[in-house]
Amino acid sequence: MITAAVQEREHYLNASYGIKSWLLTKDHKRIGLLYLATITLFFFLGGAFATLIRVEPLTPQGGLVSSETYNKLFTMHGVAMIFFFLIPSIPATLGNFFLPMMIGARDLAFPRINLLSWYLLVVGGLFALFAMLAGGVDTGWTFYTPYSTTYSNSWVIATALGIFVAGFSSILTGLNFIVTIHRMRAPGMTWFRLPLFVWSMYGTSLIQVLGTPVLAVTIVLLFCERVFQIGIFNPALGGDPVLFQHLFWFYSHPAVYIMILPAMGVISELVSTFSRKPVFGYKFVAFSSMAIAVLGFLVWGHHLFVSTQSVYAGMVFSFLSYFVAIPSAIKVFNWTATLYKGSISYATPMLYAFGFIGLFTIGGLTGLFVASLGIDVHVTDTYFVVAHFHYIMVGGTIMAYLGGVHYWWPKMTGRMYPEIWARLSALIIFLGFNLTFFPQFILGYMGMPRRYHVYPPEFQVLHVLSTAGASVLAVGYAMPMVYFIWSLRYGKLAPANPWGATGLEWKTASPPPLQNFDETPVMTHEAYDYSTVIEEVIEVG
Amino acid sequence: MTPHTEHNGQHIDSAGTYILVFLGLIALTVLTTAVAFVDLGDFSVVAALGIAVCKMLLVALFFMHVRHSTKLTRLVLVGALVWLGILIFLTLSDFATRGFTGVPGR
Amino acid sequence: MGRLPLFPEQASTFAPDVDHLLYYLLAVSVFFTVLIFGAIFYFAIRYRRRSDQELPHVQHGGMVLEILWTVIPFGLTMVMFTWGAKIYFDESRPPVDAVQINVVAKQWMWKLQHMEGKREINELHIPLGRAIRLTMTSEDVIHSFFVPAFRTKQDVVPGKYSTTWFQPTKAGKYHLFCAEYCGTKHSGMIGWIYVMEPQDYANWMRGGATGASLADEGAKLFQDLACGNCHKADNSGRCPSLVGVFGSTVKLSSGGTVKADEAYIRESILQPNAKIVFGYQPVMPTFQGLVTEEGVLQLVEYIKSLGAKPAAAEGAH
Amino acid sequence: MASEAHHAETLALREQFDTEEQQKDASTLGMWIFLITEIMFFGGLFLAYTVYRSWYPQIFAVASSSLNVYIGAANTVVLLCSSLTMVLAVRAAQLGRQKSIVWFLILTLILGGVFLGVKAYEWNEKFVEHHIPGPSFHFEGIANQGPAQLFFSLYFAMTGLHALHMVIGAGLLITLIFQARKGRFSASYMTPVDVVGLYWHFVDIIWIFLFPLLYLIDRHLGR
Repeated sequence: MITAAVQEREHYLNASYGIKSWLLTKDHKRIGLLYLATITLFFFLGGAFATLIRVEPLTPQGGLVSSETYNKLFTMHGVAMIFFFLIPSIPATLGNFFLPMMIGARDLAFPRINLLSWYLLVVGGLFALFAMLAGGVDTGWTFYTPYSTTYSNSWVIATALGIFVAGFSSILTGLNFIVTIHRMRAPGMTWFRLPLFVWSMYGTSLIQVLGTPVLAVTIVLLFCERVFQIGIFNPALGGDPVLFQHLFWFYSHPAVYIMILPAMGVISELVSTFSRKPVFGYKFVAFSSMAIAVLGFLVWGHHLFVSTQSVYAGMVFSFLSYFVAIPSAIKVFNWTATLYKGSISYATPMLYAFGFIGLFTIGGLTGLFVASLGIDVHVTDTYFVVAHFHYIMVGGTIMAYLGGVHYWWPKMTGRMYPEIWARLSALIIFLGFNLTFFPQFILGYMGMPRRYHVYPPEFQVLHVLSTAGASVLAVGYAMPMVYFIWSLRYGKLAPANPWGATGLEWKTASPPPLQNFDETPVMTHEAYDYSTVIEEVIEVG
Repeated sequence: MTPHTEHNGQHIDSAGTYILVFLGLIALTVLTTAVAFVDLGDFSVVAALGIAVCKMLLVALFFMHVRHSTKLTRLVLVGALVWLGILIFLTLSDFATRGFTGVPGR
Repeated sequence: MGRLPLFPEQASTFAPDVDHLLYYLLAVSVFFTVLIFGAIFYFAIRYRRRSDQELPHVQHGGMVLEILWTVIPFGLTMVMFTWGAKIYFDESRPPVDAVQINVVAKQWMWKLQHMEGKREINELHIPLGRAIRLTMTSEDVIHSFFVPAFRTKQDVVPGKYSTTWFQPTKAGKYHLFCAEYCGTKHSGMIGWIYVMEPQDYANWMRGGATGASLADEGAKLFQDLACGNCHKADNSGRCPSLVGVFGSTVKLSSGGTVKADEAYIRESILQPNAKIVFGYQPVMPTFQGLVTEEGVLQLVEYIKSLGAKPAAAEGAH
Repeated sequence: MASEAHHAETLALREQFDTEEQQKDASTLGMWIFLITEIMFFGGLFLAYTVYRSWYPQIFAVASSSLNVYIGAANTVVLLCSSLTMVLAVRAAQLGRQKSIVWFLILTLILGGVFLGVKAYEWNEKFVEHHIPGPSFHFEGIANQGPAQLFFSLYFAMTGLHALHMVIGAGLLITLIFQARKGRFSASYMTPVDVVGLYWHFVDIIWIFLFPLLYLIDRHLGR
């Protein structure tokens, strides 16, 4: 735990001690740190599965593990990473910690529900962990019927219950954020003075609230069909497995926007702070978050192009999928335009922001490939799709998550992280990531199907390249874990505003007092007005 | 009994209004049950859903005070119904157009 | 290791179209990737922070730029959409004269059957230059018939038929993969498509034990299951005559009509009450579980063979 | 604005709010957003119902005819009564009439109980007729049992989830009754009663749609 108090001044970390003070806390800041610890555990668990998944294809006949184990590995990698790391990552840690501070509030609207959300994630996580330890689940994170209901004899129900419970954690967090943003903004904090991170949290919460319940009911139906043998999706009784895919993807596509929207919010903050300029086209970036949240619900059918979905529905979904690509393009162009004539610093968070913009561009553009019906028929269910969504989730969300953690680490812990080590790990992650996933685009177009334990020999070279990249990536991810813990004890003491940023969270001490602000701040200037900050930087010198 | 009185900023409807709405709901329930026994062909589904929507509006506007509540609450309610529509009608865009090409599975 | 292949072979009429669409998409992607990466590197170096007190000139935005980078990407994506949709629409309508092959997918093997009766496991021999149409179904979970060299993929869903078609343009031996996760040996459910010159194909076809054609086996099954007791050719039984029914439009008791394709016949065998023919009672028992998927496909071929011939295959007694 | 370091948390006003008006708006907005998640939760079931009814209209009509429509209609009236007493309880809370709050809440609870009792009776009747989906399912008068079992799977899924939400609602009512008896609610602080009222009316609206969709499919066919 955090040992020596940073200064004798009272703040949320030394306000109270002991396990009870953490496990029964109602302080959004402590709950944010609890989430940080929980999802870091699941990140390294998912990462361990990932390394095994990457080592297996070193040889075409795949000698490391049996095919059953391999099927369980990629399933548990998917479940652990998506439901227990990516979806809660930025909203639950950085969102919980900084949303109230950014809008000048003392806490979220419903602190006790916030704590309940964390417990729901932990209980859901324990269900999933139990399933993994007891024997694992081998249906793929998509749980397609009739395999998951009738033919799989692995721990489907335990994992499904875990995801069901964790889903409510996501719903309640979304609910909490929407009410907080609507009802608890400080005086003067109008909608267009909100930081763009808050806009992206609002869009994410909309998706969490509107999408996750449909996954919950889908899991209830899956549970009933598997446990009580009643047939909702059972083809033998006249049910339709494709209906399960519709219900599943109605949530699971907006879920990828739950994962990327918060990352975009973090990047808007980083790009603005480290080029010391307001984000170019503030309103366009803010409204594109809303557009992504809304349009994200109209496009799920592009996961069903070859699943005997009707041709006309395929065309409707393909057409709408191109609509949802436009707001993402607008954001990328606006970030790049923000750099123009800025005062750009190369601090670690900015390196992560550069990495994000580049890799998210590639991820987004390959999204245009799989949205086109002609190409998708060939590349769906191959490594091309695996590469596409890893570019978005790993190249995008995890880069932004690490950038955000580095950016707000001084505010959270009152300590600075070691700059040189941090820049080195950012570079290693960028290189390792590209070496891992770029070859998979080629593999995919060559026709290498995903979720394959053995494969034809002509794909081996690309697989070996990808596994080499994975080992570099693993090193890159291990480094922050080490130096963040190191910084808690030995890191330089952080000033209130180390980066000269303009958010309200930088106007209070590091680490912040229990009630965030000594007195409720009044917002008087535009969202990213750096003229107000420069005097402070000059005084501090 | 004026329709509703001001009471420290809250609109309070009279008990009479609520009873009137309640009787309306009972009447609609009887109506929808009766209509089901009349052969209207495809129109019977539309009638059943139409009556149900009327009952929903009565409960929402009067019993859940949506009449007096903020624009945000109304937006939230309308938004939910729009999303329900997206879920049902976009999925039906697949199920309704299956077999149009005459080729099985397309 | 041989040279490192970057593209799969182009072995079907679809392959060049899909690859041309890919080149277009690649061009657009490389352009924007270079644009964004270049802009980032240039701005990052050109406008690096010289001193801590530096306050850059404030720019809030530019409407013209915003419109430009909304309209242009939208235009490019609409080309992607229409081009892709055209290919998809072509892939969904097999030509009428295509060679018909039935595929039954089972946990972890492909069972393929030619009209002439020849059966193959995980291998498919097809003649060059002819369009090949596959009518597929699964006995257990969802599989997916994927031939990278032909650029075609189609899920095989239990409980219904699904169709894919291709016209090979190059003789050779091409990979067949199962692309939808289907359990333990999902990665073992692979095979080969042999595209042969018409002459070699004819020799191969005569070579093996051909056995009775699919339609004849269907007739035998039609008799074994005593379908003839009700479905009499002269329409005197309690059920509609099946002569010439395939391809016709059937009037239903619910007032609608349906085109009697393979899917309708299969559904009428396994779930007779789903659609009842106008003027008949729902008395037909379900044959779910009494007849295998191959059996249903044979019955469909037999009913197709009835065609216009009035009372050829009585098969009643 | 509250300037003292720690904002004292009074019984009525939670620490993180500045005014009671803000707290009431937040709670009401919170419940409405929760009701959105419930609408989407039941939405998935309504989608499955819509698809399968369009696939098997006649089998659904025959299966639906086995449900007793008069009990269903009576049950709907019972639930509408409980909605009336609930809204009168909320009105009593707004006017600060302590005794009538308690009475109307108890009445609502009783009517909810009656509804669940009638529902249990109907399910038992289905159990006796072997209409519960699963291995023991058998429905007279239809050749293939598959789609009939689909109807009853949806019937039990929808009414089961609705009943579960009724039980949760009953639990909320019981806690409200205890608090109301202790005089916790007044004209200025009645948010919990209002919020539970919203939830109860929502559960009623779900039944308003379930009743015609499950019980009243083509009754004119008169099997």
